[in-house]
Amino acid sequence: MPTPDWLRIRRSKDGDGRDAAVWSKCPSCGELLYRRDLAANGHVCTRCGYAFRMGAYDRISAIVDGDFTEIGAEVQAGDPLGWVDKRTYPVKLNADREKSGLGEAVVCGFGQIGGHDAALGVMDFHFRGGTMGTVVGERIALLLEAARRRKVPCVLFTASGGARMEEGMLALMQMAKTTAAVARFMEDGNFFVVVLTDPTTGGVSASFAFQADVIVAEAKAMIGFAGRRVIEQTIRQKLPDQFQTAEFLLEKGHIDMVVERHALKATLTRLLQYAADGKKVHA
Amino acid sequence: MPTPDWLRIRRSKDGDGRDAAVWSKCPSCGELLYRRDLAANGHVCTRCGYAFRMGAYDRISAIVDGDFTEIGAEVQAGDPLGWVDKRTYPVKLNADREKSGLGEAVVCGFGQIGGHDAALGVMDFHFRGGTMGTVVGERIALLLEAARRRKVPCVLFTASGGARMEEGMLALMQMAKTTAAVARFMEDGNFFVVVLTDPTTGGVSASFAFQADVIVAEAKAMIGFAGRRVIEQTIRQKLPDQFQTAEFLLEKGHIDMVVERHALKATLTRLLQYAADGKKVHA
Amino acid sequence: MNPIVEREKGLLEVERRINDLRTANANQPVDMSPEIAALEQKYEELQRELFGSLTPWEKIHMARHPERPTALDYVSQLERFDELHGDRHFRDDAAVVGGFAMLGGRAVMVIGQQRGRDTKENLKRNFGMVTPEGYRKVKRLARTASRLGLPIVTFIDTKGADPGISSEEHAQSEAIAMCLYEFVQARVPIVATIIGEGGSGGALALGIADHVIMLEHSVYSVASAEGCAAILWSDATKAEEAATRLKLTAADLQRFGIIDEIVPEPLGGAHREPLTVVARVLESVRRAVQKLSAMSPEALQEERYRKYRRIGAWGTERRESIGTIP
Amino acid sequence: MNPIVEREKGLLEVERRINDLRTANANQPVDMSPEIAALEQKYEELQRELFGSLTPWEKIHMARHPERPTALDYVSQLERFDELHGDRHFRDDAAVVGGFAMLGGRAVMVIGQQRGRDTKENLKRNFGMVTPEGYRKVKRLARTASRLGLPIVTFIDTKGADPGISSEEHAQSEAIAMCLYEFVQARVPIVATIIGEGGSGGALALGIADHVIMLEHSVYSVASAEGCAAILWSDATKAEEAATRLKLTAADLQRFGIIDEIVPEPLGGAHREPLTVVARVLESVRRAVQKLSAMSPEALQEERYRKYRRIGAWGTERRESIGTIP
Ligand SMILES: [Zn+2]
Ligand SMILES: [Zn+2]
Repeated sequence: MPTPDWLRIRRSKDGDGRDAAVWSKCPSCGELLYRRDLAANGHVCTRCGYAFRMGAYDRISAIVDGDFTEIGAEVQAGDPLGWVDKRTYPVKLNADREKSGLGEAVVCGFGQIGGHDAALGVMDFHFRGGTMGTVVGERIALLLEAARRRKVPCVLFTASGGARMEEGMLALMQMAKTTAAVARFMEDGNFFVVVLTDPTTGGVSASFAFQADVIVAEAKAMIGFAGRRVIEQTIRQKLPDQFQTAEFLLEKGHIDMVVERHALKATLTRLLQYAADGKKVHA
Repeated sequence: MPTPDWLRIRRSKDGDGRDAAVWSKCPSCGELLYRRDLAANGHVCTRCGYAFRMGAYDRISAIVDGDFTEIGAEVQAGDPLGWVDKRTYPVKLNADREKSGLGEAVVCGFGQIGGHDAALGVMDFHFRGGTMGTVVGERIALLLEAARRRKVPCVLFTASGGARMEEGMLALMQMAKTTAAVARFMEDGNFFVVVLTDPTTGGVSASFAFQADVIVAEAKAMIGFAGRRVIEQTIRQKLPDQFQTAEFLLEKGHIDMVVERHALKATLTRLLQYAADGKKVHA
Repeated sequence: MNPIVEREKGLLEVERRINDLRTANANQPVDMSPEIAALEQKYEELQRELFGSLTPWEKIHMARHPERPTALDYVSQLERFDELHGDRHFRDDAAVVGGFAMLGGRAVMVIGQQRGRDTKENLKRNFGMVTPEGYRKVKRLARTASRLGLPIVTFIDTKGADPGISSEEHAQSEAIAMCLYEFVQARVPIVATIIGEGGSGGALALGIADHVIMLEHSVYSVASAEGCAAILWSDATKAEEAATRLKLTAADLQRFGIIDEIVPEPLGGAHREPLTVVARVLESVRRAVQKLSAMSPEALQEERYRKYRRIGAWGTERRESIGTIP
Repeated sequence: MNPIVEREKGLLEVERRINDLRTANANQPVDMSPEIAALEQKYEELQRELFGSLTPWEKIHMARHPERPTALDYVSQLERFDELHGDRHFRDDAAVVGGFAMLGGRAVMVIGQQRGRDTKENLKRNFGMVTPEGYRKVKRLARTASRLGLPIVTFIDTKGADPGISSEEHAQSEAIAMCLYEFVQARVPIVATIIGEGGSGGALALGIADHVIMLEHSVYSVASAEGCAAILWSDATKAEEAATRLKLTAADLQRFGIIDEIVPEPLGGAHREPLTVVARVLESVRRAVQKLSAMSPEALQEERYRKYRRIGAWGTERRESIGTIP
């Protein structure tokens, strides 16, 4: 399948950043993997099956059928707190923009998934650890509002270290904003699916990530409210490896299903099909 | 306070039944108590504080301000299964009518509680162990429907061994019927309070008893889904005394509050006051 | 010991003999066809004799037959199934299986009680006895279906709700009560099928429906026969008598207006021709869903209200005995 | 060690000396009034010097002061309170206190986070750190209030949601997320007051409101200063720096439009005159409830949506830095 235009444009932005190194080392088995092979395999290690944290545009490309119309890209972070530590917040943002080729930690837009029109938002851990600040909140709210107007389902991929410190309480308030948008969207009878990917914690897990009709988790993803280190410090002991994994959450009844990366698109397609049928009954 | 007319009439019916014995023995401490003293003390042992299982009309008299207009008394049990064991079902019913002075295991009607108009239903363990058959289900549904039309709150006192075997599946279906009536009543924004009294189990606990806005339990009442004996047989060991008591359920978060018998009317009055205020805001 | 399983042993013996004869017949010149035909006739007679008319007590054991098709046997014949797990709070109860499915080309939410088909699975699935977490999963899936406009299809097969300590501690009463509440309020068609044993409130939690189907030899009862005998007579050995009195067969319940449709089983029970039975049930469910889908959410709610409001209502129907005592 | 508590020790020493002098003055002929007056003046000066202007880091410790009024200190001054318990499933979390109450002659639903006032109570109340069961109680009470038309009044005072193993196992994320959902949807006025420490999502779960009040020296933050320093710089000793950067004071948050009203505290903090402070807060809450009660449920929902939709919205307000770096 030829790379679609929208993606080619995006990919070229990545050029001087991540794509400079053509080899990636698998964090799980240590294998050196040729980038192109890795991408062709859905960013899953060809040796051990480890699923690499995936870039937002790579994910979108793997999920949508063809075109993807991004919305909210014009929404860019300000510096409401005038944050400075070793670097100023704007300098940090610029560095992450360079490195990731992303404008912010979430990419939102519309496309088709298995033939179904859908709103799609994908968070990216490579930008400020996927933290939610005003831009992430605003883009997700814009997406849900647009999806509500268009009466199409919404799929959100989460990956987040929580709320973004450098925007202080304005970041925390994005939990309220996204929740408000989710509630309006769902109360109208629209279908909302979340795919939790590695890692999803804090302000994102405790807001829209756990409000969906169906909560899917990518296999082996770490998902929780409190970070592993925080809990270990509190209880003063090591946690079992299995704790806070997708598989653990499935057993504990928190999520609907655990899906391997290569099966995600087919799963989402089926879920959207069910919901589309439901709409017909109600209409 | 002079005995109101409605109650005098009912009480006289009790005459040849329970009132024949003027002394009652406390099941907890063994004290012989003069019936009149016991009644004057809210049917609570004057020696050890044990709360006797209370007759429906006694309870109503303790809760309503003055008049009580019974509804649904004309609804009387048939014998849909043609039940016979040692006795036929109609014979059993007649015996319980004699003994308890009640037409069935619940008494429903309207009165005032602390100045608030309310629908009130009171189950009575003395009639077929408070089991729910078609009459109990029908009377409670009639009460909730009437309360919904009148837009008044509803208070139900439960005391039940579960569904009534002698009416088979027709009895079980009363769980569905009462739930349907509760849902209609509540979805209109009306206030529903349940007071769980000793004992409340099975088909009653698993339907309207646990659907209320506020669930009060009388102190020390036994409340559960499965009977104590069934559980003990299943797990082959004795259960702790505290298990399935009102106090246990409070700790486990199942109920809103545990209230001593003498404080029930004041508590209900306050609850009705809050709800009456809420109605004003909405109106 | 299950009397139906015992009874099958004799029948299986005849079956084996017929098969032996057939094999022999194919390998030797002497024609044994008349003997085979005679044996086959005997087999038919025996089968009719053993299973032609089952008492309520026998039906209970038919409903509990270890080889009787379970909820997953029905679900596996749906065109598509995506299982959804968990109560979102605490646990995923394997005694409840539920998720999106396709039936007759349309999406539905299917929810079933699942007992095990062997000892190991029975442990995993708690013999189909659902805990509060399971009922909360049921409630959650029903609410999702109601939001999305997907008809709800349930398969009921349980001795009753789990009666353990932790189920009491996790508010079994509330879990069932709120399941019932969700079902009476659902804005979508609900079709329930009793495929095995429908035991008391634990079964009814999946049983409030616009169309209720029972397999011919399934039972649906206010309490287990054993439990009823224990409660009324403190004597569980009188279970067979209780089974008769309780009017728990499909025919009885149809007369009471509690169920709407009976799906026939082959002689000897559903497990003798499982695929046929599953297909029959699914076809009945499909028809019911299709018919009900023409109704608006408000009409469905109203009709459902009236239906349950009517059961055991006084003055609206004859009050005399409907059942007959053998 | 709490620097505010330390600082108070010197002040209490002067207070004791003044009292000693007063006692002595009453019992002897020599008039010590001038000395007393001088000491009193010194006391005033000292107090102003110590507490006249507090840094964010100092405010954090004022908010955590062991004698600072807790949620129950406010609730106890309501005209009436009937506590409601439990999540209806699993547990009653004592870190949340909630129930019906009367405020200014009208019924409300009050919900507060309750830390302990001594070690024993802190154990019972888990230092005010709420578990999933607690948040589910909050959600349940909010829903009941919304059904019944009762305004919701919350008091926020928590370091953050409980970070323990069992809270993770019981789906802390989902519990907070569904609390937020309930609050944005509530059809009644919501008035929230941050009375002590408002720590991250665990505080916000009670914080979505039509009118948000903060006590002057309370703090409300995306993360604890210690947590922020650990996250950003892997160095918890930089907490004081984080406290400054995070803009967590009432004045900062009012400028951001995140809170609507600041209730002043006496010099030295709310615990110096607890009854006055409690009365002031309750009066502010009462006024807000009264004003909001004029709005229809739909208008409340709409206004609440717009309010939260606006925070950090791009293009609808100036984007330059609002805070200033000292
Ligand atoms: Zn690898
Ligand atoms: Zn006594």
